[in-house]
Amino acid sequence: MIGKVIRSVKITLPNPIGTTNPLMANSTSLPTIAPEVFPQQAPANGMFISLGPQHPSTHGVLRVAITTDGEVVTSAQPDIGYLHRATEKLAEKRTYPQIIVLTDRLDYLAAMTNNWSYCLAVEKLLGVAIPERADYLRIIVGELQRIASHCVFLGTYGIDIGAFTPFLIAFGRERERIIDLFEEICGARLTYNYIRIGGVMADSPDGWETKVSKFVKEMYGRIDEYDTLLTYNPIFMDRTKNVGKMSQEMAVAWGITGPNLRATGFKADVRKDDPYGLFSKMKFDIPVGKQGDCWERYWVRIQEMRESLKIIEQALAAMQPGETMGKIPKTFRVPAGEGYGHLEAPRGDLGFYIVSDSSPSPYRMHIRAPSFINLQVLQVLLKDWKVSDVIAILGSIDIVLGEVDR
Amino acid sequence: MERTLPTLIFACMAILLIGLSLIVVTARSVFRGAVALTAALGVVAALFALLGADFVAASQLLIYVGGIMIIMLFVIMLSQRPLDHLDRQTNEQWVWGAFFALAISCALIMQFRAVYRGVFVTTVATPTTASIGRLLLGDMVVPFEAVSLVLLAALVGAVYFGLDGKDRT
Amino acid sequence: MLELGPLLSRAFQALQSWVILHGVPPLAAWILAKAIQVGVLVLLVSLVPMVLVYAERKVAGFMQARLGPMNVGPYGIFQTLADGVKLIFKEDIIPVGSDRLMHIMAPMVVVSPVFVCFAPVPFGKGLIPIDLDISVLFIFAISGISTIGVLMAGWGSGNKFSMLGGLRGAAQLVSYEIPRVLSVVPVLMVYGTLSLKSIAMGQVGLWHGFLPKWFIFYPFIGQLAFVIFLIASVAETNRTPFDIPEAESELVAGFHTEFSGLKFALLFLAEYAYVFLSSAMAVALFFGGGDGFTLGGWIPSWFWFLGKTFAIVFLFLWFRWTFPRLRVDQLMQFCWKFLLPWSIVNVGLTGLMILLRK
Amino acid sequence: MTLSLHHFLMLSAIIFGIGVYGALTRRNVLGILMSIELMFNAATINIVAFNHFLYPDKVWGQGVVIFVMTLAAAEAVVGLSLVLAIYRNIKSVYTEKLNLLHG
Repeated sequence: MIGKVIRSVKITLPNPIGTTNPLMANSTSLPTIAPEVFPQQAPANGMFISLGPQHPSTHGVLRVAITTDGEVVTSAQPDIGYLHRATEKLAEKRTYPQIIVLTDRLDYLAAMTNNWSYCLAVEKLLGVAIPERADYLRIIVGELQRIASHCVFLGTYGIDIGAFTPFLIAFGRERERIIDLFEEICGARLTYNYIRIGGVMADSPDGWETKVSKFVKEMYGRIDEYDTLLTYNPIFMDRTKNVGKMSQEMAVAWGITGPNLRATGFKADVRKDDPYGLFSKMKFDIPVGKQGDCWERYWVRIQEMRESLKIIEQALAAMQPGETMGKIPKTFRVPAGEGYGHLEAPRGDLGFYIVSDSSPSPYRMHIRAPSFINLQVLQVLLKDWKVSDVIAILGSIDIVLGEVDR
Repeated sequence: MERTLPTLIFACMAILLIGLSLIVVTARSVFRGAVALTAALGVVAALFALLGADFVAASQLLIYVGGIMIIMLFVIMLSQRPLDHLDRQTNEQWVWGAFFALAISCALIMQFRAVYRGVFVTTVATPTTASIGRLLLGDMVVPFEAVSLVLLAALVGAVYFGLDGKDRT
Repeated sequence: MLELGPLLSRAFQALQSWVILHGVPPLAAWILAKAIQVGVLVLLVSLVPMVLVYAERKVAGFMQARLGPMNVGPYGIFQTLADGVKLIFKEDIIPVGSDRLMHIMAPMVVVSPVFVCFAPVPFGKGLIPIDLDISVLFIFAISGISTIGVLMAGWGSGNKFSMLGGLRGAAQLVSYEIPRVLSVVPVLMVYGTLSLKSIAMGQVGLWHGFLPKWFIFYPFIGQLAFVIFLIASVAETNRTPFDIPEAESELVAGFHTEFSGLKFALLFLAEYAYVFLSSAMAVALFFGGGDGFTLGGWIPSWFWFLGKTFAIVFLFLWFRWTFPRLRVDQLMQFCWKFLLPWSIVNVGLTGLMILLRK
Repeated sequence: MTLSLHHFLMLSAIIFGIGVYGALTRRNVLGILMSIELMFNAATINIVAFNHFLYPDKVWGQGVVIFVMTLAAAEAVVGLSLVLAIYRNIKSVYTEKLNLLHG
C-alpha cells in the first residue's frame, strides 16, 4: 500500500525529497507523542521490573518493562530505540556504493549478509550480472558469517543460562578463526564492506581456500564438542525444553522468520524458497524443530551450522578462478523504479527495499530487519513464564539491537 | 582467676543482651529489630555455652539463627514497604505497657534474688550430646514423638495458610 | 620430622613459659598464646581465598582455551594481590535510599562466621585449633549466620534485584542446609561422635591391606553421602549450577550488586573461604582427614589434608565452569524431591548396616 | 565474684520484662512475634540455668529446651504464614487494621 503511494508520487514530483513528502502531508493527524504503553508503576498486586536498558542479558540496550505477580510475568513490553541511528534516512543522502558501509552497522554480528542483501537489491535494480567466482565467494563468506553469528548466539545464550565456558569456546576460539579468515580476505574484522555492487571487493588471497577447507573440517568436530558441552547438558535442557513455546500459527502471524520460525516446524528458508546467488545449485537440508521451544530454537541453529559447513565445502569444490567484479562504472545512476532484495541472514529474512528516482542516491530505503520483527513477539511470548525464563526466551530469540533500532 | 573470667564474660553478655533486646522492642525499622533479635539469640546461645550446655547452644544457633530468624526476615522483606520505618511503631498503651513490664521484671528479680542467691556449682563442663540423645529417645520419648506430631501439624497449617484463597478448597 | 603439630605446640609452650618467667600472669600469657593462634588462623584463612581466586582463574582459563592472568608476576601469581589492593583503594559507594547500617554491616556478618568455622577443623596431627566435642554441629550452626548477612545485604541495598537475590539466596541456603546436615548423619552414626578430629582419626587404617578405611569407601552409603554433601555444599556456597542468588544474567549480581571496594572484597572472601571450608569438611568426614594410606609415613599429615582439600576444591571449580544454572523452582525441586529423600534413605541404610554388624 | 544462679535468673527476668513490653506495645504483628521469641528465650535461659546449678549431673532441662526450640520453630512458621496471609488480604501488618471479623 505504501509502496503504491510512493510510486504514484514519484512520477509526479520532480524533487521528492523535501517538504512535500506525501507521508508528511497529513502529519497533523498523527499522534505527536507515542502512547504510553509501558506501565511505570507496579500493579496493585505485583511488582514492576525494568529489565534494562543496562542489564547483562538484554544483549545491548534493550529495555523490557515487566510486571510480575510473584515470579510470574503478567505483561512484558519491549522498549526499543536506544540505539537508533536513522540508517534509512542517512541512506537517502548517500550514493549507492556508500550505503554498503551503513549496512555493516546494522547487524554487526553478520555484516557480510547485510552487505549482500543490500547489493542484491541494487543489482536487481541495475540488472547487472555477477561473475561466478564472486558469487561463490559470496556464498562462502555468507555461510562463514552465519557460523560466526551462531557461535556468538551459542556463547551468549550459554551465559544467559549460566554456563560461562561455551562463550569463550565458541566466541573466543571458533569465531576468532572465522574473523581471521575475513580479515585476510577483506582487511576488516567486524565491519567488512566486502560484498560490493556487482561482485566482491577483492579476490581471495593465495592459500585462503585451503585455510577455509581446513577450518571447515575442524569445525565439524567443534560442533560435536558444543553438543556435549551445552546442547545435551541435562541442566541446559531442563532450563530450555518446553520453555517459551511458540506455535506455528503464532510465528506466522507475527512475521517471524529464520531459525525461530523453523523451530516451530515451518520449513521456510529464503535460500530454498527464493534462491539467490548460486544457492539453487547447493545441496543442503533445512533443519526444523517440532514445538518451537527455546531448546529447539537453539538446536535449529546448531544444525544450521552443520548445513552451512556442507554448503561451504560444495562452494569451495565448485569454485573456479576468474573475475570477481562485474562491469560496473565508478559512478552510476540507478534507473528509476523499485527493487527488493532479500536473503536468509543468520537471524531471518533480511530484506532491503529500495526506491530509486534515478538520482545518485535512493529516494527511499526500507530495511526489513528480522531482529526487529522477531522482537515484537516477546509481548505475548513472555507472558505467564517465570522471570528466569524471560532471560532464556529473550536469549533464544537472538536479537541484535543494531538491527532492531537501525 | 579462673572464677573472674566467666563472670566478666557473663557481664559483657548480659549488657549486650539487654541492649539488643531493647533495640528489638524499640527499633522503628522492623528489619533492624529482627537483626537485633538475631544477635540477641546468638548471645543467648553463648550464655548456654557458658552454662555448659554445648549441644543446646549449637542447636540454638542452628534452629533460631539459621532457621526461624531467616524465615522471619524473609517475611519482613516480603511485607514491608520502603517507607514503613517512618511510621510510629508503638501503640497508645506504651506507658501502661512499660509500667506493667517493669512491674513483672521487678517482682521476678526480687523473688529470684531472695530465693536463689548464692547457689554455686563447681563442675567441669562435660560433653552433653550423648546424654541428651539418650534422654530424648529414652525417658523423653513420648514428648519427643508428640513434638514431631506438632511439627507436622504446623507444617500442614503453614502450607494451608500460605495458599491463596482460591486454591484452598 | 615434617609434622607441624608437635613443633607448634612445643613452641607455644616455650613461649608461654618464657613470658611467665618474665613476670606476666599465667592467664594473660594463656590469652596471649590463644590470641597468636587466632591471629595465625585468621591470616591463613584470609590467604586461602587469594590462592583459590588465582586457582579459579587459571582453571577457568584452562577450560576455556585461554591463559588466564599472566601479567602480574610470573604466570600472574600476584594478580589476586593486585586485585585486592585495587579493591581496597576503590571508592566505597553506599546507594541513596539504602538502609545504611544494614548495608555496612552485611559484609561483616557474612564474612566473620567463616573464621570461626575453621576453629574445629583438623588440619593435621596436632594441628587443630580447638577440638570441640560438637564440631560438626558447630560448623553447621555458625555458617548459618552468614545467611542473615545475605538477607541484610539484599535488604540494605535498596534495590529490587538485590532484594530478589537476597530472598532467593536465603530460601536456597535454608533448603540445602537440610540435606547437607542429613548427609553427614551416616558418618556420625558410624563413628559415634560429632568431633571432626575423632571422625578423621577413626578413618585411619586399611581394609584388606589395600583399601583405606575412609568413609567414602563404605559401599553405597559412603558414596551417596558424599555426593549429597558435595551437591548441597555447592549450593550453600552459591556457586554454579546453584548460583541463583547472584545470577548475573537475571539479577545483575544479586545481593552484592550494590557493594563496591572493600565490602565487595569481603563478600568475595567469604564465598571462597566457604568453598575451602566445605572441602576441608568433606576431607575430614569422607576422606580420612590427614590419613595418607600407605604413604602415610613419608608425607606429613597436613600436606595430605591440604592436598585432598584442594582436590575437592578443584571439583567446585570444575562444576562452575562446566554447568549452566538451574532455575529457581527446579533448584527447590531438586533439593526437596531428590536430595532430601535420598539423604533420609541413606540414614536408614546406615542404621541397617550398623544393626547387621552387631 | 563467682557466678551464681540468681545472676542468670535476674538477666532472664529483665529480658522477659522487655519481651512483655514489646508484646504489649508494638503495633506491628511481626514486632509482637519477635517480642514473644524474646520471652521464650528468657524462659530457656532460666531452664538451662536451673539445670546447670541445681542438677549439674543431669540434662533434663536441656532436653526440655530442645522441645521449646522446636515448638518455637513451629509457632514461628505458623505465625509467619498467618502474617503473610493477613498481608495479602489487607495489605498491612498493623494490629489496629485487623478489625474485621470477616476478611
